[in-house]
Amino acid sequence: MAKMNMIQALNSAMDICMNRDPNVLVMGQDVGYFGGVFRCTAGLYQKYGAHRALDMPIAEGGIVATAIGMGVNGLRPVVEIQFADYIYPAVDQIVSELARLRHRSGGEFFAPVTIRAPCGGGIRGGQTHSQSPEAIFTHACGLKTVMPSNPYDAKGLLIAAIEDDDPVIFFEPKRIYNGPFDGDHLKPATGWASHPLGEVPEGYYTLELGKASIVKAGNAVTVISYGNMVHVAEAAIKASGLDAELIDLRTLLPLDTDCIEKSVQKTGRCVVIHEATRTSGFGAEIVSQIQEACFWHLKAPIGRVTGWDTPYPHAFEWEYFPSQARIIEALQRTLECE
Amino acid sequence: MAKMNMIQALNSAMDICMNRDPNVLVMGQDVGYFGGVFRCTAGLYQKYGAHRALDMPIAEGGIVATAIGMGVNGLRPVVEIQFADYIYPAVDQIVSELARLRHRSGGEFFAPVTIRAPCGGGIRGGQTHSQSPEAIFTHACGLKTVMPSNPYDAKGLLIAAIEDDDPVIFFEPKRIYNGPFDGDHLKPATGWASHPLGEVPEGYYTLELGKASIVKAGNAVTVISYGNMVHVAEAAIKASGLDAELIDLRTLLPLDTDCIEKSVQKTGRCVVIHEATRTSGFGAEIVSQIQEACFWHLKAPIGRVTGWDTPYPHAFEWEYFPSQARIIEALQRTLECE
Amino acid sequence: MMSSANKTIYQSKLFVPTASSRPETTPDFSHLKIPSPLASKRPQVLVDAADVTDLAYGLVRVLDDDHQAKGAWQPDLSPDKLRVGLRHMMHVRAYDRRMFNMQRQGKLSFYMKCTGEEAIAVAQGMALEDGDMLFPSYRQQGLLFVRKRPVVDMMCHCISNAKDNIKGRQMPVFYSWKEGNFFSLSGNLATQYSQAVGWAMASAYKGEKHIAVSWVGDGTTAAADVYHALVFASTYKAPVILNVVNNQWAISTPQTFANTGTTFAARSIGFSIVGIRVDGNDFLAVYAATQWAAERARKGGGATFIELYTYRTEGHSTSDNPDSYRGKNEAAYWPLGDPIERLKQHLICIDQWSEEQHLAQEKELKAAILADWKEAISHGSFAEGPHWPVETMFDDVFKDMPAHLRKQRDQVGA
Amino acid sequence: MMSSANKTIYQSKLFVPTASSRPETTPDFSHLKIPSPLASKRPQVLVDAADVTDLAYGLVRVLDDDHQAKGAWQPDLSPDKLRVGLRHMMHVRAYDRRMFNMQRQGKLSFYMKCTGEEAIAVAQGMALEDGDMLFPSYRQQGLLFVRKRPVVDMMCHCISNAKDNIKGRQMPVFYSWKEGNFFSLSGNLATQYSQAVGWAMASAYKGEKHIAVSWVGDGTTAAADVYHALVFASTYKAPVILNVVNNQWAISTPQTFANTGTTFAARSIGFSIVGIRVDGNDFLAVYAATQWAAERARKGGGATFIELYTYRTEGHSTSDNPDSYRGKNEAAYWPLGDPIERLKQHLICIDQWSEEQHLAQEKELKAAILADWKEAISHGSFAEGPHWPVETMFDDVFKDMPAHLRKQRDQVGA
Ligand SMILES: Cc1ncc(C[n+]2csc(CCOP(=O)(O)OP(=O)(O)O)c2C)c(N)n1
Ligand SMILES: Cc1ncc(C[n+]2csc(CCOP(=O)(O)OP(=O)(O)O)c2C)c(N)n1
Ligand SMILES: [Mg+2]
Ligand SMILES: [Mg+2]
Repeated sequence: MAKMNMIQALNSAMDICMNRDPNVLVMGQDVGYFGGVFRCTAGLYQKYGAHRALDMPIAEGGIVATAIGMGVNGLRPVVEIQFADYIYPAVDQIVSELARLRHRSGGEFFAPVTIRAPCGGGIRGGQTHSQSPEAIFTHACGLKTVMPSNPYDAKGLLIAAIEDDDPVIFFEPKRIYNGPFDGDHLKPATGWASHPLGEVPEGYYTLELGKASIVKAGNAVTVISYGNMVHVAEAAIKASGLDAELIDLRTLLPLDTDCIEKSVQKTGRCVVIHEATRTSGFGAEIVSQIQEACFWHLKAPIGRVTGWDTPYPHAFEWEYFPSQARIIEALQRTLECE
Repeated sequence: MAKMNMIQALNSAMDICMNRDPNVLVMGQDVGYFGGVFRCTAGLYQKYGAHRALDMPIAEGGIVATAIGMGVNGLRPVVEIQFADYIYPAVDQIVSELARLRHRSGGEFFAPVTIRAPCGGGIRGGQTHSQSPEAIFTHACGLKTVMPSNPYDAKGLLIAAIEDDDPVIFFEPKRIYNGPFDGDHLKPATGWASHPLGEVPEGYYTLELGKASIVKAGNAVTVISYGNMVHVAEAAIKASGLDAELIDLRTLLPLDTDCIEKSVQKTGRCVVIHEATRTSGFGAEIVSQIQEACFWHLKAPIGRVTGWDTPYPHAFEWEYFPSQARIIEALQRTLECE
Repeated sequence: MMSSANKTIYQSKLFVPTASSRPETTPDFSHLKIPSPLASKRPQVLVDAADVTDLAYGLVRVLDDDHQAKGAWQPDLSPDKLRVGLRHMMHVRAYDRRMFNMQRQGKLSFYMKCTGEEAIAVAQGMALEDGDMLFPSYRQQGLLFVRKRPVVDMMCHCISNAKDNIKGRQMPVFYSWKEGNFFSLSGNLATQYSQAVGWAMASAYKGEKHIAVSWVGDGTTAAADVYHALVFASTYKAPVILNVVNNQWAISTPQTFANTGTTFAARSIGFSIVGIRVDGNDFLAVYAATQWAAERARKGGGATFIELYTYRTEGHSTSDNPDSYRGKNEAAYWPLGDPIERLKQHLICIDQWSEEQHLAQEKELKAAILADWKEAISHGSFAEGPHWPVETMFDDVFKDMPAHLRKQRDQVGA
Repeated sequence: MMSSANKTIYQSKLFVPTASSRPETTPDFSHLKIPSPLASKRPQVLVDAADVTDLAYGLVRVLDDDHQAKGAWQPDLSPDKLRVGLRHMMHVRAYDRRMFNMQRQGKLSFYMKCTGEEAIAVAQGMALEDGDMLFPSYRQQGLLFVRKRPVVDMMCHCISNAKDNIKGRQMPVFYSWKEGNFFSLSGNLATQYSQAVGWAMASAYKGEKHIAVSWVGDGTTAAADVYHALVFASTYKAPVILNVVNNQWAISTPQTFANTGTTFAARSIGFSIVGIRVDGNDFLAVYAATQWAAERARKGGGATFIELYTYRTEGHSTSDNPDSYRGKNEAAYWPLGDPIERLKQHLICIDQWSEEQHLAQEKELKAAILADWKEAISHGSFAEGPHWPVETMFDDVFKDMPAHLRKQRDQVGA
């Protein structure tokens, strides 16, 4: 085992896949010589050459399109979109093509492309370096959507994603690349070294896509989240002293409904948390499924704590970012219902 | 008053706006000389000239981008995307630019663009001529999203959309362009002439965006839908003889929560219906809001009847399309809960 | 210029392109310069793009007005091969005719012909190797004939029956045929163009010799994916042939809304990609240019951009009536003729074909197509089936069906 | 070539572009052809694009190696105007220096300089009319100086304080200034380029004389919006100037990943748009080419595509360290010098400026910027405020705030 931050864990995942399979290559803007603006592909160019750690022109639609063509020709491209906010120019290729190719061709063709994209705010990136557009991809059938919350999961899930024959959209909350972040930006930053999930095997392992993890067991209320917000939720639960069960979805689609339902049937209460804008965010889907499957167990309306329905502001980042305080408030509201 | 089908009503709306305001122009593929593949802009080129009914190159992203530039320069462009399925190449311009321009510029700039797009299936169009991508646009804050279900609403809402200083995404269910459709494809088609909402004033009028309409009052269960599915729901309610209240949302964003909540608080039961794929569809948002606002009134889980999470198939269109039977089944399931 | 109640009246200075003809005008193509087959030089395949920009403004032709093969681009094609080409083109036309008629009779939901453009897919298909990967648009059905896709299978796809290899998933003509290296068609225009470049990059990456070939229409050249294809193909010198089938129309929109005032072939100049403009109705010229481009790609010269200058003789699709937006019979004014007629006349001219043989072959193909149709519908019709079992709609969304889809499938009552 | 456990080892034939230099190599620009100012002809503005394709491969220059103005492109600029230009450039550089330093001290969240590229925005801004609409990227801060945006206001934006005209919504340098016809910057590269074309189309539609002007970087030319801009600008002959600032780098990626093996200016040839390649560090050449293009647009000649050949002397932004991906001091090898130095020497050379004046002006501007900064922070700092009231975050999402946003706003506790 080694201490790794998320960047190192993701890097290790790609390194291992490239080493095992010459069909794996990484591609995207600045991912080659430079190793990526967040350094996730650092060293891969030097180790595997310019042909396998491919710098690419600034055209996300072209990057994803060529990755699809490569996938059809037997490769396993791992695409980096420099910021999730810049995935939109590729939406047509992702939604109309990548997601549907296997189905529309009756199973004849498929493209096992993994698309990595740093997402989320809290880095003073303003409206175009802070977004969490995961909901869109869960609406387009044919894509798996993943968002890890820690180095251990990130590596195991990324290897699984790369090896998966279905396309995977892999969002990486950039605020926690270097350390867990509990939402309190005034506290000194801590690295992953002191976090148990910063212990990462150096070798190959995978985590099954579609399986949530229970971060903390509890009986009073179920808290469902993913990515960065898992840490904020964990801190909020701790601070509040409430007996909450915290679920880290890890994969949004396919969704681990068993895990969710079992928990909510036990607690009868639930709060769903994400950083993305509220309206039609993925939280809405989670809430809908829970109220359908667990209706008779529910003792209170399911709460949502989310980003506001505004662009991510530069000056009011911490008023936008779902805070521990907002989570605690939602938990208490849920628990007050009788 | 005149008898109009939806195409005529939409055409009349554009004609009236062009006549009143030289800043209004229509633009898109085949919308000029030919009048649009669905004929919605028929005659406008002949009446207003090639400069105001602008044929455009096949680049949806370019069309929306130029419309934004025109909007910034004082015009009110009405864009036609030939099929909603082809809106994806414009998603970056819509989501990153059109939706956010006013906010990101501190209110300095805005572009009052209306984007019309025929949506929905039931015309044997297969996976790329049948989609209903409305949910995506409701997730991107800064856009209004509209989907009318009849000629009267279509005209009043389209004039309101064109005159609105915010960008509006205006989806037109193409299956009901020529007549209401209750989901039974074996029945002979009926036109709008015999439908009360096929009576349309020839002159100017608007319907406020953000207001739902109650198609049919009832007490036992609330049925919420929009677009084509309103007619299927209406027929299903009639066929089942249930005392359902049917709400036609008309505008998805801003959502008429007052209307919805009042109804669900009365009935205690609700079924939400849309044709789009289920997961992360707009139904999820509606369900989430209702369970939050009306939790203590709910006597049964809120049901969703939607398209399946598959691409729209060519051969199994009627197994995909949410049928009266599926709606009735959902209504009964909801009503059985005690 | 436009009337308005009480607002400013604008004096628009905006330039708006015009059409070659509209119903109220008489078609006139007399301004087109049709050079002689002797006018184009045929450079070495590994030439620098900058040195052959004239190819983008000329028109590569082989068949002259007397049906003789002339000039530098004459391909090395035996009479046998030419007859095979003629037969494929006639086969395609016979197929299109029947399918169109069957659509009119309600047996298909939709259909698209390639009438007048048959030389393109057929000659290009013949000039390629079987291992080359095809990323077509919807008017290259000829490729399937060249690659020997059974006609019955094509028909079964078009009627979404139980023998449709893509399981009833797509509208007619959106073929897919993996075995034949024919990529699944998309309804979204142009998306396959940049994918083809990725396929070609992978081929180069793997050190293989196969190339990718893709097609878009004149109207579709405006799409972003076409730009991506050009930028990426050039940046990585991908072994790919990028074709533009300029059939003058994009539904009702004339090519003037896409050609930006010059030839389509010229668009490649700014990307250091060789652009060649070819008489798309001249089977020999199309074959020769494709062969040249394929050799260039295989030798590491990178991409070639070919504009195939042709004419869409009929409507856009079964949903279209061209008389409502273009001059009556505009096709008759088209100066480059009909590709089948031209190859037929050439073969007759070199004593390798006759009117009688032609008529007999026409009859034979028509009968064959009829027999194929009968066999196809014996496997099921669109309206009546048998189709694939309904629950297969949930297959192939993912490789393995996740729980939520199994649940939905069960609700369909499978 | 790549090692692998027990799988095929590929012999890749894929071409991958290389960089002008990397930390392990010595920069070398000696292969660049720098023509003399006498080499380029200056055509009439309403020339046919096809007749002047040489402009796309040449390099328009006015200042020669001896700092004299030479050749056909000499603009009609008085010494006074030149001094204004010099002053703006020096002002921009002083501003950039301070803002960069303030970022290093934690007063800004981020900053981007345009060092080495000052001539572009300043000369272009001066060659335009006030009513012309600017759709810039993030390295054209010089435009704001030319249009007399108060420096304090720019700073207030960069620190998101209570006087930020865009209300703390955007990262530093994403300016917006409606009054100055300076369009709101987007973080998404290139999106403004095709919007500018739409603005210009509207101007033509309304019969007005104002033109639109937009800028992208070399790397950004690969984006779809650039293609859309070219296709639409050409199709409707929009009165627009489309600029490519080729500063050789896109973050760590050399321009070879975007130039497709030729000049950027050449990209416009296939669209019948005049492409001009200009020495971007030559104030007079930039001014002259822009003036030419603006006149062309105003006279109905349509778009001009200008490649401004320059060099990004410093890092991409405050988040970047160029030494990790390009040869040490590559800027020092750049053969086209520094724009400020070159204009200064020209003015000295024509006896209109002196070293003393230059030093004095440098000092004066530095002091002015310092004073501006002090005033700016007196209106609030990024870290401490005052900012706009928090609840204004919900304003301007829509013109009128809908109920769901009012509800959310109330939860923020406003
Ligand atoms: C992205 C996208 N936009 C619009 C359409 C609708 N559409 C289908 S075919 C067509 C015209 C294409 O014309 P062209 O490229 O010239 O090809 P042709 O039909 O002439 O072969 C259009 C606009 C589409 N299929 N995809
Ligand atoms: C659509 C999009 N993709 C990626 C980025 C991230 N990004 C910001 S600047 C930049 C490099 C741009 O280089 P260039 O166009 O040469 O401009 P320069 O910085 O040299 O002025 C990149 C990739 C972005 N902002 N938008
Ligand atoms: Mg065409
Ligand atoms: Mg650059």
